[in-house]
Amino acid sequence: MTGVYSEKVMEHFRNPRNVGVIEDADGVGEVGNPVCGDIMKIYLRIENNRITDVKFQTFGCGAAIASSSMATELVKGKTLEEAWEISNRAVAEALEGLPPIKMHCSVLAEEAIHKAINEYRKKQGLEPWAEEHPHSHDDLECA
Amino acid sequence: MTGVYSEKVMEHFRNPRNVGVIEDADGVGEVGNPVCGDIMKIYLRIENNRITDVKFQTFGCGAAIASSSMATELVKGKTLEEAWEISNRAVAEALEGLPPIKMHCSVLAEEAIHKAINEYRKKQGLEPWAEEHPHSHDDLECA
Amino acid sequence: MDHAATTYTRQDVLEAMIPYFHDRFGNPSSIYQIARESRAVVETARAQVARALGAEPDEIYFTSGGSEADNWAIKGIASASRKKGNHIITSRIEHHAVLHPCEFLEKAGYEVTYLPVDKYGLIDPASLEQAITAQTILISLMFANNEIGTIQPIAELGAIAKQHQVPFHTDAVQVIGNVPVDVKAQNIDLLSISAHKFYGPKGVGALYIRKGVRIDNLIHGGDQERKKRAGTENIAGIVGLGKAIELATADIPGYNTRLRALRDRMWKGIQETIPYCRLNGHPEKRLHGNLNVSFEFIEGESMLLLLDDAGICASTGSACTSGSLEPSHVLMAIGLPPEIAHGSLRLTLGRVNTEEDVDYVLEALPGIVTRLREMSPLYQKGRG
Amino acid sequence: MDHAATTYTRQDVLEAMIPYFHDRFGNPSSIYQIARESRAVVETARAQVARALGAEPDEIYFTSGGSEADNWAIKGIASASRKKGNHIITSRIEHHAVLHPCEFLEKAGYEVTYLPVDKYGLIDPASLEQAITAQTILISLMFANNEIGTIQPIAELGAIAKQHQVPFHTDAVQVIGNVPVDVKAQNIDLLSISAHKFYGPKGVGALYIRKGVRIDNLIHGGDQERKKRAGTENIAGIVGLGKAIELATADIPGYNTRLRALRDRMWKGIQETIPYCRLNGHPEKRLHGNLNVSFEFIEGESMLLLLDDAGICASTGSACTSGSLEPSHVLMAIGLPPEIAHGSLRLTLGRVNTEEDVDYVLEALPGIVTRLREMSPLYQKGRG
Ligand SMILES: Cc1ncc(COP(=O)(O)O)c(C=O)c1O
Ligand SMILES: Cc1ncc(COP(=O)(O)O)c(C=O)c1O
Repeated sequence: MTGVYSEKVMEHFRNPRNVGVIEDADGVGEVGNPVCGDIMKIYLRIENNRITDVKFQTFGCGAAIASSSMATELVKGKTLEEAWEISNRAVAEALEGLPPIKMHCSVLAEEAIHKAINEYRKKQGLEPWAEEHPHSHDDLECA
Repeated sequence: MTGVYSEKVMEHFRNPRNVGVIEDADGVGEVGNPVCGDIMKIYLRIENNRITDVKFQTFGCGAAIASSSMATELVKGKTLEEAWEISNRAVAEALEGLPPIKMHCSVLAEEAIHKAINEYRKKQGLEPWAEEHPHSHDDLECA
Repeated sequence: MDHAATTYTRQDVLEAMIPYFHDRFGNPSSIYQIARESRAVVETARAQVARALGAEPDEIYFTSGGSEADNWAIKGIASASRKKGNHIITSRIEHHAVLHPCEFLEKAGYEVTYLPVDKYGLIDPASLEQAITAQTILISLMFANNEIGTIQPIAELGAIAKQHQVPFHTDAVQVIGNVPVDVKAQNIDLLSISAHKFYGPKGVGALYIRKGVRIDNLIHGGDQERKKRAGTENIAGIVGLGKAIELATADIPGYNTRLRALRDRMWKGIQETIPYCRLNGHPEKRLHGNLNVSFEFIEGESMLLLLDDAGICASTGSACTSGSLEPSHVLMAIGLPPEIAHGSLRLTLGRVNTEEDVDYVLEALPGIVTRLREMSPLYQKGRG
Repeated sequence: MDHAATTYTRQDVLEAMIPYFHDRFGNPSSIYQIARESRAVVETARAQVARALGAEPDEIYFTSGGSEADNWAIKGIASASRKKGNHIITSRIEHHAVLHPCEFLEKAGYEVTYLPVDKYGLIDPASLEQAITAQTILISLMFANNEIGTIQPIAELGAIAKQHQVPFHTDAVQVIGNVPVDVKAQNIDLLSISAHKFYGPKGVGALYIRKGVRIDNLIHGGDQERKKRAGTENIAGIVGLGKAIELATADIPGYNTRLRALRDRMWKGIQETIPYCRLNGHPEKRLHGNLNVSFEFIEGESMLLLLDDAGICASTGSACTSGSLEPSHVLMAIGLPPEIAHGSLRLTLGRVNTEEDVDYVLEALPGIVTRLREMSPLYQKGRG
């Protein structure tokens, strides 16, 4: 299973970027569920509608950790609109692919980012954005 | 199957004793059935109630040929009473054993001898002897 | 001269296998690296098998041999299609690995039609067409027969199955390396093979299952073989199978030309030196390495023993080597009288055989036949 | 450190096997001689297995591995006893090679009771006694568990089955070489083994079937294995199995003393250096080479990957390596919360392991656990 991880996944797993916590983050998103063996928590620092810092904490498999790392890299410096558009496919592609049964890890990463953005929007008194293409549960393994 | 033949069986199969026909035999017994792949025909020359010569012809497997050969050896020179008493077990033992599914070959040999003796007795106007322990069909494979 | 029974494992195949007995040894440091490598060699073998059959790699499932593949195809389809129907069509000349599962299913309430064959061992496609009912859930007809070598019109039979939308299984255990296989062109939905029939190791085979065919597992458990066949993979065996099928199918025409010349030489020589013999199986539509001849008035096992003494391996359809009451069901199905069936000899040629081998048989055989005929009470009668 | 998953084939075992790939080669002269020799080596292996299990040789049947043996035992007894009843008893912690056949039979109308286990993974004999009904046709309870190593009171469970005259099968795949087996004294009617768990080759195993037990074939066909298991014998594999079981059972106490010392050293070292961890399985009644530990707040697969980077092979009960939604059914059955189950690590020691290996793991593991915990959102919460 895990033997089919790409080099890129292994590299991000071994040297995850942006691990940690942002105290008093502007937006925090936690998704997943310990029952399923995956929890992802994303912390955003947002300034002028732009993500200026991002950290993550993940309980999960190699793909979950690598997806978190890659997702944080992808959103860093982006406007919220740009960050919102980063799909799980984009995360998986940036990782040079994920095994089919691990695709849900990239979904979690997308969802955690979305959740953190919407948490920020709510705190700002803004309407949360709607998930445009909610992920079908075929994509998801316990996620 | 055949790899488990004893040396003695192989020896009698390779060099069968008493192969052939006795013209104008005093008693002839043919048993078996081509459908089953075994036919044994025994020819007896009988002088003064004693088997002075014996020949056989056999269509059959290695065990059938070896059993015929051994049976003819065992009866040669015996009185008819003595020859009658030679059981299939005696033939099999003299061959240092037969594989279980080949025991029927020794039964055929016993039966062929019995049949030849009774044929002689009938020709002499005597009552044929009764099979004392007719072989159960458990012993027999298509025989 | 008994290559249809089993072949030795080629040296080059064995050499390819050896490292995989040690797969965790010599490099115990890395489960993932090792797992990746094992997976890679298994997938290489799967691709080799797929290529040889004209299938996709993910349509190939490794098994422990031809018998498991046949059992899986038959019982797996039967149980997966139970609600659709309970009728299976096969033939009278199948290998026991097909017949016995069918008989087992009969006891469980399935109905089985055993198609007859003609005197050459050929199945009439019209008889298949007629046998199909609304209840038919499986057709299993062998590609080439292991005893008499007859090759069926498999594409035509498959087309009939396809037209009636009934899954079509074929036992191709005798075929690999001898007849080109193309599961798509030949309309085959499931196909069984076994490595030790083409110079691979014993105890490994494969079942091709066309994508979309519904089949239950025969061996349930772990997730191996995409959850369709449980059990830790016999990696060395699978590597051997892959290598062997690649080598065996590299030059089928060349191999056949060689075998056919040898076989024709053998048959010609036998006919010239031994009276009262007849060829079993089809004169043309047969495996090129297969010669099956009945020698009248004598019995097969005794022939085998004397041939063995002369250093020649062969096989027979006589009951005497099987432990059953009857001679070969295949020879009976082509209409041989039992006493003739008992006198059949199968010589199957393979890679190592040469003209010298053939000539050696031709030297030994007439004497053996004569010797046994002279012992036989049927001989004088028979030749009248 | 992952010997419960599979072992390499010992060099001495492999050497014993090699000649039998060529069994017709080097001596093509004599089919009967060769057949006799092949038969002889298969029978030698059968005797070796019988001796190791306290069985008679004609109670041993070779299979393609543990999964086939389990499937055969369960489906073969179920179908042979259909008229007697339809109830099967097994446990919640069986290997999938037992559980999945049971689930398959449930779909076919059988009823299956899955006995619970206590927090150590032990089956309560009283619960077995209670579960037996007039319909019960089979009890299948594993001898020792592959994940947590717990060894069941097999003789006692077998005695209950015997008293109720229900055939008793046990999956002993993890047991050979680790616990003495005596099928008679332990009241076992059927027992599965697999060679690659005790330094034999992959793709070969055996099922012990006590004389008199009625069982249908799983693989029907040729007359091999006294007509109970069709398929040309995997002679080299069988030779390897025989040799391997003989070597593995030659000195079980000595082997265990070594493994136990290593395992105790490992567990002591882990406890001393890593907080928030717990032993899974029974503290005493467990396979001596087995250590199964849950590390809270982290997930098993990521541990495995980092261990792999350090050159250490291990295994986990986390769902992430299995492709299913749930963590190990065994860890769930002993009552672990799922998030703890996800953090389990199984280290299984074998022949080649030394104190240095253990110390090396003890050096690497604490750092790995710390690193992952520091990444984990559960950690700060958890240690609160
Ligand atoms: C307890 C148990 N049963 C059955 C099996 C299946 O054995 P195999 O992989 O040889 O089919 C295994 C190992 O995978 C096992 O650990
Ligand atoms: C036509 C045919 N089918 C099936 C089999 C069974 O194959 P295996 O012995 O590998 O199980 C054989 C050979 O024995 C065969 O010739």
